[in-house]
Amino acid sequence: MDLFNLGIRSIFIDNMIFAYFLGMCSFLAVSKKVSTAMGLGAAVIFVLTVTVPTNWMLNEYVLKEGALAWISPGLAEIDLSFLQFIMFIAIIAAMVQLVEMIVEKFAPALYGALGIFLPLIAVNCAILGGSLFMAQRDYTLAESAVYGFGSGVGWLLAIVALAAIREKLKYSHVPNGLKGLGITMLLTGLMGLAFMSFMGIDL
Amino acid sequence: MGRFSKAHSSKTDMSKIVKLKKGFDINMVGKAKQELADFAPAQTFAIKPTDFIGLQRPKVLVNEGDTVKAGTPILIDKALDQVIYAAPVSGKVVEIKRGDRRKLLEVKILADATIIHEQFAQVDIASLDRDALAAKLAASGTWPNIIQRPFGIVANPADTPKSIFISAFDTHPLAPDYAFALQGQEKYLQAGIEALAKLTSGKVHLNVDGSKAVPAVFADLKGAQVNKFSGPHPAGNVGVQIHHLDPINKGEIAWTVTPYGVVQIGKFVLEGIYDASKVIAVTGSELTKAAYVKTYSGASISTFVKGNLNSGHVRVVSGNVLTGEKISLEGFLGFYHNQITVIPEGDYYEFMGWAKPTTRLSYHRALGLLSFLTPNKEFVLDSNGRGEERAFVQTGVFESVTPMDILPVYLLKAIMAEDFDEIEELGIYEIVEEDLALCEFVDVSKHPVQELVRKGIELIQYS
Amino acid sequence: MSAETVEKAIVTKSAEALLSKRRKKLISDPLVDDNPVTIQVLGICSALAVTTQMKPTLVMAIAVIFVVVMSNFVISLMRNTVPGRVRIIVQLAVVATLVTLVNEVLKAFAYDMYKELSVFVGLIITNCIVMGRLEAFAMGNKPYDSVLDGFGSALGYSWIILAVAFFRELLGSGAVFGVPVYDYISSLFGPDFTLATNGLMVSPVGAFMILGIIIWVQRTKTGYVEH
Amino acid sequence: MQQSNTYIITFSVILTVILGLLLSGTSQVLGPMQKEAIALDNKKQILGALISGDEIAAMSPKEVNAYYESRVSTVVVDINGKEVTEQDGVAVTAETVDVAKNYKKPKEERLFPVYIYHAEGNPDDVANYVLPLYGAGLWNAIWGYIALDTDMNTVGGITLAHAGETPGLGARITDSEVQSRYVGKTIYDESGKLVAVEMQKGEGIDYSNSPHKVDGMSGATITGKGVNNMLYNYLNYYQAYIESKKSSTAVAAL
Amino acid sequence: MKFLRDLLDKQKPLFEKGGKLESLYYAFEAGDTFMFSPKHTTGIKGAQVKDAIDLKRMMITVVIAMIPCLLFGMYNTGHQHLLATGGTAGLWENFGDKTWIGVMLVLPIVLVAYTAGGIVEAIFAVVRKHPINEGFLVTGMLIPLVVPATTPLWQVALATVFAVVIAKEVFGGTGMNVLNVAMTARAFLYFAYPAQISGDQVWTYLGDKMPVDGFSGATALSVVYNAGVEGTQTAVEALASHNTVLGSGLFEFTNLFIGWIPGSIGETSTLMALVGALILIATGVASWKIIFSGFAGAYIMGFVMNLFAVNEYMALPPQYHWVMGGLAFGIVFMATDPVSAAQTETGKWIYGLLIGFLTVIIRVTNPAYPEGIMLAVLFMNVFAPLIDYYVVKANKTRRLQRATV
Repeated sequence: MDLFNLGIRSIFIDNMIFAYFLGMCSFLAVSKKVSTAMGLGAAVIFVLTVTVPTNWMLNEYVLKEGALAWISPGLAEIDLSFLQFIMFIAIIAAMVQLVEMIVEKFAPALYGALGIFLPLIAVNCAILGGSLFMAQRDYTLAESAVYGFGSGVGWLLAIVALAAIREKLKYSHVPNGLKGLGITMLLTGLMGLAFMSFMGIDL
Repeated sequence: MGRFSKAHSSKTDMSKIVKLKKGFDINMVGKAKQELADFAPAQTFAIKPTDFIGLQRPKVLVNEGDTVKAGTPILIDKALDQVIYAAPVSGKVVEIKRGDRRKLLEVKILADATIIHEQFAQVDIASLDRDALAAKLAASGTWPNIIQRPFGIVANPADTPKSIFISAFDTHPLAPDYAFALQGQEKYLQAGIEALAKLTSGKVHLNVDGSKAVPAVFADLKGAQVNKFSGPHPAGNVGVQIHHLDPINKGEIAWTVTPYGVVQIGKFVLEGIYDASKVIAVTGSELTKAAYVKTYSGASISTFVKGNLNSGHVRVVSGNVLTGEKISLEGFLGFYHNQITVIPEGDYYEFMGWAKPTTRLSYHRALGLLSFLTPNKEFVLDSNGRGEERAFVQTGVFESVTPMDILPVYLLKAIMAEDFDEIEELGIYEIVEEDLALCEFVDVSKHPVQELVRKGIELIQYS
Repeated sequence: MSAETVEKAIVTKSAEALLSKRRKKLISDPLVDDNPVTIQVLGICSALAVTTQMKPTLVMAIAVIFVVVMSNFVISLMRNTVPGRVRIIVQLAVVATLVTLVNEVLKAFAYDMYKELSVFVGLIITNCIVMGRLEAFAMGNKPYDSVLDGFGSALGYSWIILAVAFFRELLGSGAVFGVPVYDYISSLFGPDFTLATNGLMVSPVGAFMILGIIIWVQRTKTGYVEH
Repeated sequence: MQQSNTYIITFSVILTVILGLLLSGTSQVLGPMQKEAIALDNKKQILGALISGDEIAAMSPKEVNAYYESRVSTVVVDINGKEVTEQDGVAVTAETVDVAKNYKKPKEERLFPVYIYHAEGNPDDVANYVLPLYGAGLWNAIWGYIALDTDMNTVGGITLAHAGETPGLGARITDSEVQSRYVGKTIYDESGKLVAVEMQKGEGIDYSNSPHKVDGMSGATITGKGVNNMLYNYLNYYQAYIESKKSSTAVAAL
Repeated sequence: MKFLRDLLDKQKPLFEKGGKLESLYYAFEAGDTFMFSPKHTTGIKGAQVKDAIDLKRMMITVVIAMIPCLLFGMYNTGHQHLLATGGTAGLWENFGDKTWIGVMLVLPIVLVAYTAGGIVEAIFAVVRKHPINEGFLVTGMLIPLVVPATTPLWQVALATVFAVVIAKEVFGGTGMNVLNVAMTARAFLYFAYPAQISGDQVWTYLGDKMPVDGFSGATALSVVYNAGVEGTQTAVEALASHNTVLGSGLFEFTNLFIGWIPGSIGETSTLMALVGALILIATGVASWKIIFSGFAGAYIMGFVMNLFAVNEYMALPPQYHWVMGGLAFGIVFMATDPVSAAQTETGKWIYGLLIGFLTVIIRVTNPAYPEGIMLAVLFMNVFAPLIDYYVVKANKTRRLQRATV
């Protein structure tokens, strides 16, 4: 139940976009069509689900204070947490590369759909943010997997809904100064307002 | 919307029975009595290039003062020059009227007292191959009766359509009753159908009103698949019928002809003449006498209307009130129109007109709209715009008057945004203006729906 | 990231003034006309999360300025030796190192701020402005110009988030830099009067709204229209 | 030539070494300062239950440390009130106990730090016992410290903090005015049963005559409940310790 | 009438192109078309006759459908006031007083909402040169009905301005917006000034009078929620035994249904909302599919909750969800807003159903928001375009598949 709760929480309440503003750059840039938004969203789910647990292991067995104790008790004093940022981002970059290669090799159709998005993802704040939050909140391995997946789903929901709205907005009459980024910002705010309904839900 | 709207179609290959539920009959005062009126015959006739949608580069082949016979070529489209547009009557070319930038508007002919026809050889359908038959028809003056779907433009004789569709009834407001207007034309209809059957690789569909017995004139026709359609307007629209019989997909071509056109083609086949005579309905609430009259395509309507009015301030419409065109009292009947409708002009203010209870006709039942209480009443409708144009607000209404698996509002919005892919995917190939004419009528936000449809068609056609 | 093409390397004359007109433009352009946040749509990720109050926002802004300027400088120095294939990784490594430095310093000397900014300092790594400037400018220009360019962009970013923070703190908490402005104003109108703070401004929604409105105003003024 | 694999590898190695050295160097230099900063932060929070926030804010880090050193002594107990000095072979001090992390464990395994506030330089002249609190508010975690007078019954002060309560509603638990409502309340009823102090529903009612009730926060009933639960739970966890102190003070009084 | 028409005609040139007040044309136009339906006629081609309806009439229909709620709300405001302060016991006692109190409290809110929103509308119409939107007729009435009678007027004004600008005008006006404008206004108040729109103190107007002893202003929703948390009695018992000082049965089913309970001005009465629904459905202005599926969704989810029934709230008989809080009002008037709802027919079923589901889920599981309908509607507004997207896509796919067969 706790894991389930965490999943719900990461999708709706701690939504990457609406609560933490993470992954906004691609959220804004790739939300013009539902189909492409879907592609990027799927890629984000995928990468988050892979990288958060990976980084959890890295953090747990290498970086944390005393994490190296499993090699030899003499290393228990070592605290490598200052390497957290650089290692996390390295893992993410490597994972994205790996995922790209694997997908290209084994699922060319998927690669055709996701391929262009994968490089974008390495610098998507939501990915790094997922790992950093995981570390800060002391999740367990299972929790971090659920959290990674959940926040990916939340991100996908947000971008797909926005894309559908933006497709609808083609027929609207937005003031010049607001076209593009401005109206999307306000829209995101309004969507955030709607997402606030889930704050506090506890099953 | 359910799959293929609410239509139930029986699956026999021979003929189909389709019952439509969606739609709306506009019940108006001024139905034509089933009799031929003795109006003075029309004197002048006009060919209006603007009647032929898709006519791109018209070229006039005659000069003012020339004498012509019925069937003499008057103009051609330089983009499709094997099709000729012929004089409906014999007489003298009195005026070639041009508008801005020398745009050709009308070629007027003062008719002889007795009409002389250009005599062509009779057509032996059996001995001709398809292309030869098409070429003969194209040169006869009857060809423009054949309309190509998609786009609703004059067909190209070089194409072979997958099917040809004939709607044998008209559900538009005050539309002529074909059973009366075409009586006695059976053999021409039969010949026309035979000719058309030769032109298509598929079938000729003859779609009759399923709510009544098949009129004598259509009852014994052979060579066509007879399908029955019933339901409110637009059940008689050939576009709706195509949608339920054999819908048009991207890259496919179908043709449509009205029974009037079939008769003309049949006459050409049997007698070798272009006979543009037809029985039209003269209708509308503002006429003292609403009846049928025999005349020719492009007739000046003044002799039918002047002296026949019971009020002064009227709008004369060539065609019906949903898809027709406003013309003046001296105007001419459109090539494809088989009726004229005279209604009151609606250029008046009305105090609190948006809130006052009214018995005016409305498809809706919003507050103060009382017409739903008297569903069988015949209404007098005028040409008032009934409010200002607004953004789309109401939803679901267009769908409820469009018996097709099409989402009109989405299609129209796509056209407004000029989104080509969307326009195509949402089914622009299946419709022409008349298919969404009811949407324009019922629209709360008063959009120029038919204009938009044409814009969308042109976007795709010329892209 | 917006599709930004690599700007051409600018050939500088040896005798160019330390702050020539061109160099001044490097700094001033990103402030308004070519603002990275409101015009180029970059760097919004970390721009908003910390803007409930001005103090952390200011720290964040300084951190971003530091990271952008230093990374531009370092990458520009290395621009001719960086192997093209691992370019991005190298940039990321440099940026991550700089961000870690900032983080460690904060943790040591301003622990309150460190707690307040939590993971958002780390997220400067993926702030599109940083990578954007490296790719677009530092890889092709001399160190001094790169520093100016980075400074300009970071400044453009800073004033936007400070403006957002100003409104959010003022309207949401009734204060500016922690100084309770609302209380003071309320006291001017007698004891029964209190200016109510707007809770929406403290929530993320407020940030989107304020930024949206700032963009509206700014673009209406500059006449920039996005297609 | 730049693109040759050897070059790339050499380049990467050199870069990694440089950056690594830089980072570990910084970490070496700053590490102790960071530890100090964390400890200082902790101390400030504990003191928050005893003296006003403004006062603490006015103190320099050195002064805080000095004040804390001279006025606060600590002890760590378990659920039975027994003092704990080491766990799993690691020495335990109150400062190293992470209340939030302990919150995740079953209560039998938790460690409970106690901060004893005493007269300057005299650990035996106790003024207050400060106990940490941790629990869930409406949205997220809430925590704080409660100071008990030596009678182990009267609340000497409370400090509360939250991670994300609704601003203007639940977030008001950090208001010094709200916190001051607790001062002087008692946690045991006449029969000696632990009842803690309960924040009531609704606001604006005078509870000065009810020793276990404080006025609520309008519109923040659930945060209030969270505080109540947190308070009751933690006082309950410490009950063994409290009882022991109570009896000892009683003995001392005799 | 003739005089008025002449007057308008005389002024018209001033506002038309080249006139002195050209910039105010749309303000003039709004007044002109409000007084008189314009005389323009149909075009040369296309439909020569038009349906008698226009957007103004459609909107005014919605406004009229809300009138029962408004009138009931006014009386109920006064009724609750007297009830709470011990001024009355019977329903129809002190009829005049109650009406007067209600009118004096509610009317200013209505006026402020219309004025504030109207000014914004006019400014945008003039600056952006588009006609003034009739949609505001509805929004201006909806906003007062979804706030408590004790809401400060400045908050009503601010929320209206916020909603009209940010939720509507920036998109280009009525017909272009994404979220329901009135719901946005309420959500704004809810999150910006929670103290005035949540808690137990705001639903009943007390004025400067003291409430009777033992009075609690709690709404049915919070009573049931507490019953769920405490678990000492069933939710229905808790409702029945609540606030007996005001006479027993305040929260009994019939009373909840009719609406003699504390709550937002127009939301308390399920009965009046149903009367409105009847008007809207009969006139075809609102989609019966949304209304039906909305209520059905709430019932189904309430029933599902019954099956799990971990606490007393979950065990609440589902029909109670219909009569508590603003569910009925929200489904009838907010969810059916054609612009922000799903616009395809299939989409409407899904949309309504999900609103019902979400409302009950939020009510039962979310302690922060006793009332779920507002957020459910907003949330589904956000996802309505996505639902439509897939319905439209299915339509396109049918067409594409047909082509290949």
